[in-house]
Amino acid sequence: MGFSKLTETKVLLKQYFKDIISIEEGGEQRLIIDLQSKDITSMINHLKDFMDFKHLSMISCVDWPEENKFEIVYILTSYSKNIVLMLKTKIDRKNPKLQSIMSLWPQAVTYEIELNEMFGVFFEGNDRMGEEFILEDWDDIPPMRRDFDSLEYANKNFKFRDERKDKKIIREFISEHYDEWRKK
Amino acid sequence: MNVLRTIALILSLGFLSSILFYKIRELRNLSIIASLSVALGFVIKFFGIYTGIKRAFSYKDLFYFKFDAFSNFFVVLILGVGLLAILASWNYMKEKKGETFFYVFFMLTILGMVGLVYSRDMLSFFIGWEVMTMGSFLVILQSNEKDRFKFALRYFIISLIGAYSLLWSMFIIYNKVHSFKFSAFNSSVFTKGELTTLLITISIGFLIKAAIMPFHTWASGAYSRSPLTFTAFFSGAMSKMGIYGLFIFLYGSIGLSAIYKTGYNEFFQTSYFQYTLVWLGVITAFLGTLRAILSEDIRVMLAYSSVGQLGYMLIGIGLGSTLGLTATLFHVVTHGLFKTSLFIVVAAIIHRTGKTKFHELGGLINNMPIAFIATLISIITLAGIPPLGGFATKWLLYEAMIEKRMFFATAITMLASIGAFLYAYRLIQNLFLGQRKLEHDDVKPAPLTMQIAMLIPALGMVFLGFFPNLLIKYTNLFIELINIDFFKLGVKVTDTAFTNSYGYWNAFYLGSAVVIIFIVSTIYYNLQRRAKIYKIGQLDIYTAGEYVTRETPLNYSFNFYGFIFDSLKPAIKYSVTNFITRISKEFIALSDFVRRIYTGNGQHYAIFTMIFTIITLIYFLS
Amino acid sequence: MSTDSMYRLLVTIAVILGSIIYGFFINSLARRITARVQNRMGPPLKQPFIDVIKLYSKRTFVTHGIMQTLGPILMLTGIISTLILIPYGKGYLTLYSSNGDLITILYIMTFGQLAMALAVGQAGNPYGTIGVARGLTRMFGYELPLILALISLIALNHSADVNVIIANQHGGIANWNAFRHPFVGITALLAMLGMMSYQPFDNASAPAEVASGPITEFGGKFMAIMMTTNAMFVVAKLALLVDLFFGGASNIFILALKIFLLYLYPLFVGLVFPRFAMEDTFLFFWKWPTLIGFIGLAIAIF
Amino acid sequence: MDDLKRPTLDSDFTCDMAFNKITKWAQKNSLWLLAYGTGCGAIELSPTMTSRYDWSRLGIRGSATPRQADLLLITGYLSTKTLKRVIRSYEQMQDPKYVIGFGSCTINGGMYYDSYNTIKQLDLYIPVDVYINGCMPRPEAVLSGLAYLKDKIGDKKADGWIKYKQNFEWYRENQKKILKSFNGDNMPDKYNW
Repeated sequence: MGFSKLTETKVLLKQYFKDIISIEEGGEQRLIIDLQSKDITSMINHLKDFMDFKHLSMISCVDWPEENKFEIVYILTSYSKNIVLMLKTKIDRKNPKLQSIMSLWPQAVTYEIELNEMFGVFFEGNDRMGEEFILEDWDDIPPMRRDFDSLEYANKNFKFRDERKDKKIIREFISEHYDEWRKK
Repeated sequence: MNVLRTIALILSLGFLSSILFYKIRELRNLSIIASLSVALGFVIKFFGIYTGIKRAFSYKDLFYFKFDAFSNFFVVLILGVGLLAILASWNYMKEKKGETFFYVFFMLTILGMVGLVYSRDMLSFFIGWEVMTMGSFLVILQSNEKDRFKFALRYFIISLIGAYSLLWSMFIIYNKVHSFKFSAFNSSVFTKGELTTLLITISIGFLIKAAIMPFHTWASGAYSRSPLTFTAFFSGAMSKMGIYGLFIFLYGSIGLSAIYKTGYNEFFQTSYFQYTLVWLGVITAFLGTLRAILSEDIRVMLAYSSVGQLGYMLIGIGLGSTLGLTATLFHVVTHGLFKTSLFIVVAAIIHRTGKTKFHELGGLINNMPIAFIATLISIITLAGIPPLGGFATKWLLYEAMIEKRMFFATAITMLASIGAFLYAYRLIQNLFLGQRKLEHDDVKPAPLTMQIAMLIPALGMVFLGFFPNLLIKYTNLFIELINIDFFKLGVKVTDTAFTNSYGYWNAFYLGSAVVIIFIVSTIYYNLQRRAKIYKIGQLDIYTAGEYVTRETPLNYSFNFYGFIFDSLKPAIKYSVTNFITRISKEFIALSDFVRRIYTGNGQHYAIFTMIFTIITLIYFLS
Repeated sequence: MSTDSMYRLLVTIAVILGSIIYGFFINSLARRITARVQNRMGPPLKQPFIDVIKLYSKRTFVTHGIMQTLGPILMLTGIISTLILIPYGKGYLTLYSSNGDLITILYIMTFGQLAMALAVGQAGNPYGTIGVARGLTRMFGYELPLILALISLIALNHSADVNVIIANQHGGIANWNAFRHPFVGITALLAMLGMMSYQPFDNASAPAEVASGPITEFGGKFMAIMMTTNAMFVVAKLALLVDLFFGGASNIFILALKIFLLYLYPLFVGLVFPRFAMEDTFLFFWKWPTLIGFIGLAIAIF
Repeated sequence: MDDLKRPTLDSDFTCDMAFNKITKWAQKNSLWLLAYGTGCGAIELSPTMTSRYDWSRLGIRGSATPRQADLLLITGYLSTKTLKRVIRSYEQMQDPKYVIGFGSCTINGGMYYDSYNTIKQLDLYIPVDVYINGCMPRPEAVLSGLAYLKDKIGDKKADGWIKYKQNFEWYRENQKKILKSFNGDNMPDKYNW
């Protein structure tokens, strides 16, 4: 018995990409790789063409306002190796720009315009960038950023129904009387 | 001066003026229209007169013309449709390339056709026939289509084959009978084989002109690439010349008894030759309809529709009974009316928008209301829906076929007419209804002359729907005239009702009932007082809540009957056109191979000459 | 106006009204039967009447143009014209069937459908147009076996007169065309499945697939008239089939019973089979029903 | 939060509501509802219409297009994007028409009270005749809501459609506050209110 496929992939990737920040196992059949943003396109290219990661599961984003960074996460899957790969890279929060991988997977377009809408990350080379996807007529900062206050926005834009005239808080009223109702 | 000479003179004057004033539009058109309408008036005035030597014209026993009601029937059609087509061309051809010579050749075609219809001998018939073919070929070349040469040439070559076939049979007849006159034909001097050959060659000549399958390959190209107002005439009047020729040769000259001599089937009470004609007609009607359903180009669809409709007429000819021939003559009129109207409508649309495909058009009802009404009436007639004129043809034809016990053929013909409903709907839906294209917002209505030209046939169709008996009265007259009286069975026309041994139908009562019911329904419909009807815009349609704009394409018009296409895909790839295209390709390849003999080297030619000489010597010496 | 034509007119009006009521009645009965098959209660029997009254009492009617407004009227005209050409019994109940034979009836039936198609076209909804294209394709499919069956009948009876065909079936169930000529009967019954546009072949209106097909843009009064005409059309088609294949009827009650029993057949077929795809629908009719129809016609001729 | 002035009816509303007995009865007993699942509540409709609860016995039926529908069900939360489509569908329905707000989300935002794209009060944007509360309401609750609506129609109190017609500007103003694209002139053709 030689190395497991997971270890093998890990070693191969380490050999190929010297600039990898970290590579670790994130559970069963799962690798988490940290990269610099400049490497991300060539890494994905290599993974798809030579290492059989044919499936793009999703592209996601995490906001780190403390570090002033966005963390973009690409999740790739290889069916032959049975490995899920998470590629993470951090980009500047002030000027979030990244290369689009639309040429590799056409379905990446949807993820990218969604990230653009929800976080304001700009993907270069995506020809549908800036299109309205879920939010129509949005005029505030992208809503998934952590400095966006949803409640405040809702208070500003939506009118809430007035509270009950008898000022009764229904939830407390129910919990007070719950047991006595059950006995009935 | 007799009537024929006068008509000839009037039409020749029109032709001459089209040459003389070929640069001056108003003068030329007015003189042509004047000459055509005077000739038409003249024919109508003397319509009923068909006896008396004064009306005939002959020259040294070679050329013989006769002015009778049967010819007049077709001449009225030719001159009427020609007049409408020229009226429509006034605006349609205006400032188009080829406008000047268009009228010259058009008049030449009309002249040839009138000549052949009045002729009662084969020689003048053939001359008229060739003048017609030549004229129409030259007219096709006046259009603005890029690929007109290819299709015009195809039309010309196939017509030539038909003409030779016709000429050959005429000379065979002359050889035996020693006269070109139709009435001089005597079947007793022919053997059975000779008669069969004669019938086949004659019908090939005419079937090619009528574009019956499998001789239809020229039709879609020639119809769609001509200037479209001429196509109205081409399809509305000229294609009927094949039917006229069959009529006059088979029943006017050769005679039914001679046809029966070539082989008679007791069960179907008809000859094998006529039986074949009926089935050719049925196949043409069905396949022509199918091709029309599947076409994406308006002109091609109408061309295939014409092919299919000519099939119905051939069925009537093939049946050879009074009822069948009546059906054919009736369909000659109705098809002349609705096809003229439809082609002029399409000409107007193409003139105004420049688009020829279904999916490039739509929603023109508000721009061209008159064209819409004309199309609506035409397609109701085309589909044969009562109470308009088209149903009379269908009824007569089916009863005629059932009377002859051709039930399978009847079933397929009926299916073909249901198919006509399919493409007819597409004509009105994809051109006039639905969403209007953005660039067609300010399309102007059809030019006035075209509106007149498309409305007159529409009125005719409505009239025929309520009073088909008036036309039947005349057609019965002609059929008696050309000596077909062997059939006692036939349609009995009392005031407005049609009765034969199988069925009955009362056009006027039915039409009136429909009108009365319509009026009553309208009154009932508008009884509700409180309700208000709001007229809303084209964009306010159910789109599952989505907001659409004018740019959103919302017309379902491309590949409209894709289901049928998908279902019949394996069968559709076999077509006569493909077969002929393949043969022509093979022929080109063969010629290319033969061409290699001419290498350009003198010594090779010397060897060929020597080999040829030696073979000839051996042949003659041995 | 003579008393005779007066009576005929009155009977005609009664038949037209009766066909509306009876059409609605069997429609709601069918809905109830469907519900029982699915272990439900189903709507009350008066439900179609309530629906129509409600649709008439709507306050707004929207239209996209003249053809959409005229379409339902023309449709009503076409259906009534069809209705009056079909005999429903003897005497005055033959209505005006002496003004047209089977071929006339077959053609005038399409009048209403053309009117509907035009109205849908003017409404400009692509779903509606797709529905019409599907409906016409299905019609092109089922007409072949239907025509074969009808032509066989004409060949067998030497007449295209519906009254004569009814008269020839006189004398017991065994003389009914459907049983005396089984191939013809089977063809007609298979073609009828397409004609009734019930479940396996309901791809024209195709609920939830192309919105509601041709009627997508019609509401209020337009929809009410369409429901009414549909009810009348169902009765007309079934009465014609009963006349041609099931021995006609001596009185109106037997006719009603026969119509209802015949209506159950496409209903139960529809409950068993799911919807066909459009290509399958088209090819279905051109395969087996057509083959059986050709056999039936061959037997009829030779 | 400024105090809202709810729309009221003008005096001529009786003219619009003047149905006679038969039509009123018909409207009550024949409700075709627009099958447009706007939120999670749409899942509750399946049991309501199938054999267990079978709403067809009450004369209720689904209809595919708004042209034929009488009743619009807002099944649960309504995001601003969906609201735009709902308004269009509502305006395409023919008078008289009714709306049922379904679940607590349509009443006060429910569990989405702090969401940036879920509306908090449905009746600001389209008139609601009946609210059914619960998260989600069971089929029994739905049926009781429908029965309540029927009674309301019978008592000539289901007047939301007249309110919408008469206070159209007020509703449009509210809609424009959250649907910015309603402000421009890129609204499609006029509707049939």
